[in-house]
Amino acid sequence: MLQYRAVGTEPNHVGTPVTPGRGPGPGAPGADLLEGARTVLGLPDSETTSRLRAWPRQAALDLFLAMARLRAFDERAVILQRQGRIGTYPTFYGEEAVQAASVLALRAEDWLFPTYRQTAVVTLRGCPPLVPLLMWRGHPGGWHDVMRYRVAPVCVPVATNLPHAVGAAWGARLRGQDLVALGYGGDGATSAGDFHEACNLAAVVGAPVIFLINNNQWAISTPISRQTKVPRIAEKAAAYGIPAIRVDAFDVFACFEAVQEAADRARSGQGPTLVEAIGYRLGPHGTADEPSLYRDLESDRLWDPMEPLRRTHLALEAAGVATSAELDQVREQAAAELSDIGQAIESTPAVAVEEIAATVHLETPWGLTPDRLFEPSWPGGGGPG
Amino acid sequence: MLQYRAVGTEPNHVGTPVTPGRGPGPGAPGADLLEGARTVLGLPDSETTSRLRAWPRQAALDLFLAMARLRAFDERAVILQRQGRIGTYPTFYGEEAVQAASVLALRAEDWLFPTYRQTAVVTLRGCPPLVPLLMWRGHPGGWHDVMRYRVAPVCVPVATNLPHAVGAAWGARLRGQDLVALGYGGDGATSAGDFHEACNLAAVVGAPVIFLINNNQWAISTPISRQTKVPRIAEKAAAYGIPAIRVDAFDVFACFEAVQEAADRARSGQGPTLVEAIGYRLGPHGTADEPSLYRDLESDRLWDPMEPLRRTHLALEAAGVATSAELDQVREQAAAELSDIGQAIESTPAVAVEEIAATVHLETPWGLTPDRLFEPSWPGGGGPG
Amino acid sequence: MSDLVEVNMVEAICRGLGQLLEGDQESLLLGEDIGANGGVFRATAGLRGRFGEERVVDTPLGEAGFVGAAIGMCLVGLHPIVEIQFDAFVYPAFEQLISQAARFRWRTRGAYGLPLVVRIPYGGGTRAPELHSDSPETLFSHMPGLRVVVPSDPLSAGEMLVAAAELGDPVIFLEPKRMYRRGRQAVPQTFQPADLDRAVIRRPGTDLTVIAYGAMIEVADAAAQQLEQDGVSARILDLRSIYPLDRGAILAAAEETGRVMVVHEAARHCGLGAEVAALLQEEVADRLLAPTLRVTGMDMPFPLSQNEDDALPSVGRVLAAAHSMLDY
Amino acid sequence: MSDLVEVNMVEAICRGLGQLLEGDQESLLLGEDIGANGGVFRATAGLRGRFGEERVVDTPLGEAGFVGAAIGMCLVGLHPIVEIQFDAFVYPAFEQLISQAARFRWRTRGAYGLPLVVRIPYGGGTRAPELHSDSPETLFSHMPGLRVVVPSDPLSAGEMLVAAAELGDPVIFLEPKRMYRRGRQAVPQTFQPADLDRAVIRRPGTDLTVIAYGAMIEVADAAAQQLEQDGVSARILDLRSIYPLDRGAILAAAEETGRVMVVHEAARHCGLGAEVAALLQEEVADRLLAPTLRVTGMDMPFPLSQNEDDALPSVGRVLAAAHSMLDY
Ligand SMILES: Cc1ncc(C[n+]2csc(CCOP(=O)(O)OP(=O)(O)O)c2C)c(N)n1
Ligand SMILES: Cc1ncc(C[n+]2csc(CCOP(=O)(O)OP(=O)(O)O)c2C)c(N)n1
Ligand SMILES: [Mg+2]
Ligand SMILES: [Mg+2]
Repeated sequence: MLQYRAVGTEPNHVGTPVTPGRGPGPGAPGADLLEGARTVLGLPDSETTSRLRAWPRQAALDLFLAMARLRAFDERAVILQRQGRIGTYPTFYGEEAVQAASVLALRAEDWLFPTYRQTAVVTLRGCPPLVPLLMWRGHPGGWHDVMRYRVAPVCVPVATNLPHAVGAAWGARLRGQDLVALGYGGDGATSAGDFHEACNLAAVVGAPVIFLINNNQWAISTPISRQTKVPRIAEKAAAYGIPAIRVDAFDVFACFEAVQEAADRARSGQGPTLVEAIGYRLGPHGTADEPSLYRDLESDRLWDPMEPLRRTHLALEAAGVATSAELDQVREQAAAELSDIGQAIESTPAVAVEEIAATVHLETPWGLTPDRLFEPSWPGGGGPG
Repeated sequence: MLQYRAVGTEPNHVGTPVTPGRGPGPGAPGADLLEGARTVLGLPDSETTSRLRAWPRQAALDLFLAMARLRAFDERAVILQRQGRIGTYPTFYGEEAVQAASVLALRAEDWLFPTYRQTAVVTLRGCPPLVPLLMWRGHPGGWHDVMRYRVAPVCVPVATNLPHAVGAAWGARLRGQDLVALGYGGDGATSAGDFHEACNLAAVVGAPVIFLINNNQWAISTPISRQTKVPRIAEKAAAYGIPAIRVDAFDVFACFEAVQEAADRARSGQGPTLVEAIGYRLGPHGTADEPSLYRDLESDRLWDPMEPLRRTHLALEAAGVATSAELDQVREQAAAELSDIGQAIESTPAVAVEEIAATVHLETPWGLTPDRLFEPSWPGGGGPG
Repeated sequence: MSDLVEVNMVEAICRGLGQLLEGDQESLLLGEDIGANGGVFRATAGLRGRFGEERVVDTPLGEAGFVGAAIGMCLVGLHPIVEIQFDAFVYPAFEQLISQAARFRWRTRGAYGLPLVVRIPYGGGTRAPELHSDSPETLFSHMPGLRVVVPSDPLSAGEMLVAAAELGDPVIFLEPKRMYRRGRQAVPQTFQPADLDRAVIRRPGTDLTVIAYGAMIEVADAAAQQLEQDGVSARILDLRSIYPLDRGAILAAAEETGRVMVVHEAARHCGLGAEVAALLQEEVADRLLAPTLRVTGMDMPFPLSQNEDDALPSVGRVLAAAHSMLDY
Repeated sequence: MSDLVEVNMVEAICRGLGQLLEGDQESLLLGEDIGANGGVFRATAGLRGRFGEERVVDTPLGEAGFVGAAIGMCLVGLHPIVEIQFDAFVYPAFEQLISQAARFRWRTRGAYGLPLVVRIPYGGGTRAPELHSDSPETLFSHMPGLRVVVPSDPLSAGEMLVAAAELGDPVIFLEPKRMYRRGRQAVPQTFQPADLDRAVIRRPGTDLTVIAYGAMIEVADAAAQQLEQDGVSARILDLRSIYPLDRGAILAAAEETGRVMVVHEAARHCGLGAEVAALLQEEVADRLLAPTLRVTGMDMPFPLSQNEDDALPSVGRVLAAAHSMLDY
């Protein structure tokens, strides 16, 4: 049976090696959705090269570094999961481009509203990777400092974070703060009522919010064809009077430009934008998922040329922005940042439940104080054992 | 201060009399939404006349009778409310055309899913008007026989009925039953998550359902401009891949054709349709509402020419389909059907709460049996007083 | 006494909201039809005119959307006060409240709370249509992380509202709509924040205690008056906070009166009456002279208006329970 | 014994679903990822292959939408069985369940019920991420109109599932996911419907009764074994039905053992333990040898996995409560 790539090998090779390139292999499922999507890396070689040469070199390298950090995090997380050091983990392998771009295209004061699939974006705001890894370990140290990084707590229920993003953006405008908010969602999330209410409200009040919909064409085992009749998610924006941008999700430069354009609109008072990043889920839904049950791994592999790290690497190299060795070094640097992470996880002391109970309310109610947390003081000779 | 029309006078006169006509008066708020909407009564006189002459006379008169019945019900209900015989009541004055058309364009076996604003449509399926009036009296006799009339219980929460309509339609198709389902909603309802989930699901599974959205441009005090950036609700259908029809809500003939077309599509396996009936809420939200707080009654009155009973009356008369006297007689007949209704309401015996408690579950649990309904049998000398 | 003003409950709430908008530039109101219309109960009447449409905001429909947005607003320093139009219409926002608002402080390890108030006119007795008379307090108090409070008269409504807005954690503020216009009370021009942790003894008494809240205080009071004529001294403890409970006041009632009953409109099964009965068992079983009884709503949908009086706890049922306890 | 087969709970559920699909042509399954994927817990594994995609239906996301659609399906004669992927994801469908499904028979004056089953894998103990470990039973049992049941082992899961599907009213079928693969049990090839009204004595006992359900039966059993070594005979009453309660079995336990405790994962405040304690007060207070105690989840969000064992009722806490009652 086909397997997804081993951790640390890329792209998603199984047998036949594939070459990173301008687009997915011929016949790749859902590749037609990429038509009309903005791209830099998908242009003819010479155009890509001239576009990349026009980028400030440091900005391009920063994007690559951000992607490399995300990849290093993701690979490490998968290993940690297999080692039993963290619990079930939703890999974002293949989403590094859009995620890195979304953070770097915004300012430090802008708000991000991640889902379970963007747990590492907070690291691009300076949060130690240990924190999100502790989240997947089920350790309360996994909750990052929301106000410091302006990244909301990871939102597990699908689409429930999107109204929050609207409220933050709208509220900031009401308070005269110059900031935008970005809410992440998947193709599946667009089917949920909260997506709808968020988009409608944002449009009506003109909230400076960006809905970044990562259309990876799958919601666990549910293909986009079974999720919506309108697989070009951007088309849904018109129902709210929201402009939309379609962009190649595996193209960090195009994604950067798309988010930046949306942010510019928001900042200049033009309200919300929906950015549809068109990609394909290159890996399983998460470590507990078994995609061979529901999709054809052979044809999935036709998307391997789009794997964003290698694709970006080759394009930057071809454009002469950086040498292959320089880029490899960035990758190594990113991986090195995590070298002691397994140890750091293990050595993070457990938190007593009494301490957690004291974090629920500003003033801890009597039922949650240490003396009563397990049970009220019982009559008779008993009491907590 | 301006008042809404006195019950029994129409159209919605206050001072200046207005003439029923092809369209709302110049400058009527939101009249631009009618542009492009299908209409029969809004055509140039000669065309309307020829269209109406082409209608089977009985069908046209049936539609008029249905409208007359709805109007008679609505007027009586408002009086009954003022008399204190029923409670707060959401008048549907002005919606008779689209409501009558929606019922008559479908077959008896098709399912209807009404909201609080369509409580009388069940009477067009043969249910005695006493039943919905008892509902507004807060009497359990107000629950009609759902299976007999194929009309779902009135749904109070906005948009919550729409997924039901989808399920009924979809389920019928799965069972090989040749029927369609129609769910009613307002412009406000389209902002709710349930509208979105219903439309998306219907499209994906190809359910033979009709979403009949009565865009009366107000949700209580909230104007459509504050409800959505896309006041042409039909445009929202594209987000789901659902075709839409825009129709003049005050035009019973155009509404009939629109619903029939949607039903034909559904029956022939082409899935859902959204029918947007564009109108204007001619009256208050309900008897407890005070529109002068939030809208300009003077300019509202520019919509009076569209009042559907009189408009239809004049058109049928002009086309020679019926004489004015014949049409008046239909109105009188409809009103006469309700002549004893106040008495009937008063003389409907109360239902004991013990009896109601026995209707919650198939097998009544012990806590709901008469001996325990008020309290469990208490110790000591007490017990239910 | 020129600094007092006679108001009913809905006016008190309106004044409290005005006071908050006046005193706290970061506060704002969100909800359906609260602007020009002043709310379907007129709880925000006149506020749009005074504070403008950016502070008294009519939202589109979609309770999940605007409750969710209010959560987001808190993150950028606003203090939103949301109106849910009627009790049963809070359910679409249930996930936003339970899985999101309730968990924000916990998700920040205690560091940040959401200064969010969700006002919900609730309960029966107003002859309203279906799903306009629900009592959802148990839902919000069972699922952890929210404060749930209920005032019972104009003064407590104003004082508790002001306190809720200052609390710094999300508060479900349940307004017994049956009491909105049930009489006036002299209240100060400016409300002082109530101590939300404290239940209040509405009537002193030594023979038994009726624990109630919201509109049931009135019922309890009528019963207590009758009991007094029979020589029975009934204490009325107005809980005010449904979560957390004022444990001290409840235990004191049991210890001092020996008999406790709980009255609420919400369904009986797993309602607040059950919680009080269980708490008394655990803590002061040996001080009870009679079992704790419950006079509650029925375990069925709240009846349409013709039968609502049957389902609402009545003076008669409170008296019956009192006698059952006294005769035990 | 060839007609018996050894299965774990999730297999029993899968077999039960297969049996229903086989025997009732109007039944069908709806949910996220239940088709080719067989459900995230594999509770529908293989059923798509056997029954096709019109009977094992992958829905788009949107719990309100597909639970609402299931309600509509009932009207045209289908018998939908809905899977909610994880406990906390039922909240978006809360209104559809509480305000719609729960009221359908009542809205038809008793004439028509919805033959709807909503399966919800629930509860903690599986080291899952946030919001994958909630215990929502109280919500559905407090709000009237629904049946709420919880099996505790493979056999009861199969038998109760089959019974729920035949009931003719909506049933919230809570599956203690921690028990899904916790061991095998011999079950018949074809499940006979259980009597959903009846609690079951899992262990006879005379000195005290532990009332529990779902995954807590295992905890209660471990505690009872230890108590037995101390010469204490503990009865375990597996409630199975959260609403309605088996009043007879609960009162009998109180009368026959004199001491009752309740164990559940859900939060304490207004949980089922409160209901049982209150019921015993009302009905058999004079037969109790000790106060009714509760060993429950905490009034806080269910902790992330590192701390979940702290929050789940433990054998130690059950023992402590038992000794407290015995020493009373
Ligand atoms: C309300 C809700 N229902 C169900 C789930 C379970 N679930 C987790 S991820 C997922 C699929 C989401 O798909 P998509 O939005 O496309 O995002 P992706 O996982 O592909 O990034 C589902 C159904 C959930 N998290 N929330
Ligand atoms: C979920 C929900 N929230 C709020 C309400 C209160 N409410 C009743 S009618 C209404 C406005 C609905 O407007 P629209 O959908 O346009 O229908 P219309 O009344 O104009 O026919 C509102 C907000 C409700 N019924 N349901
Ligand atoms: Mg996806
Ligand atoms: Mg409307």
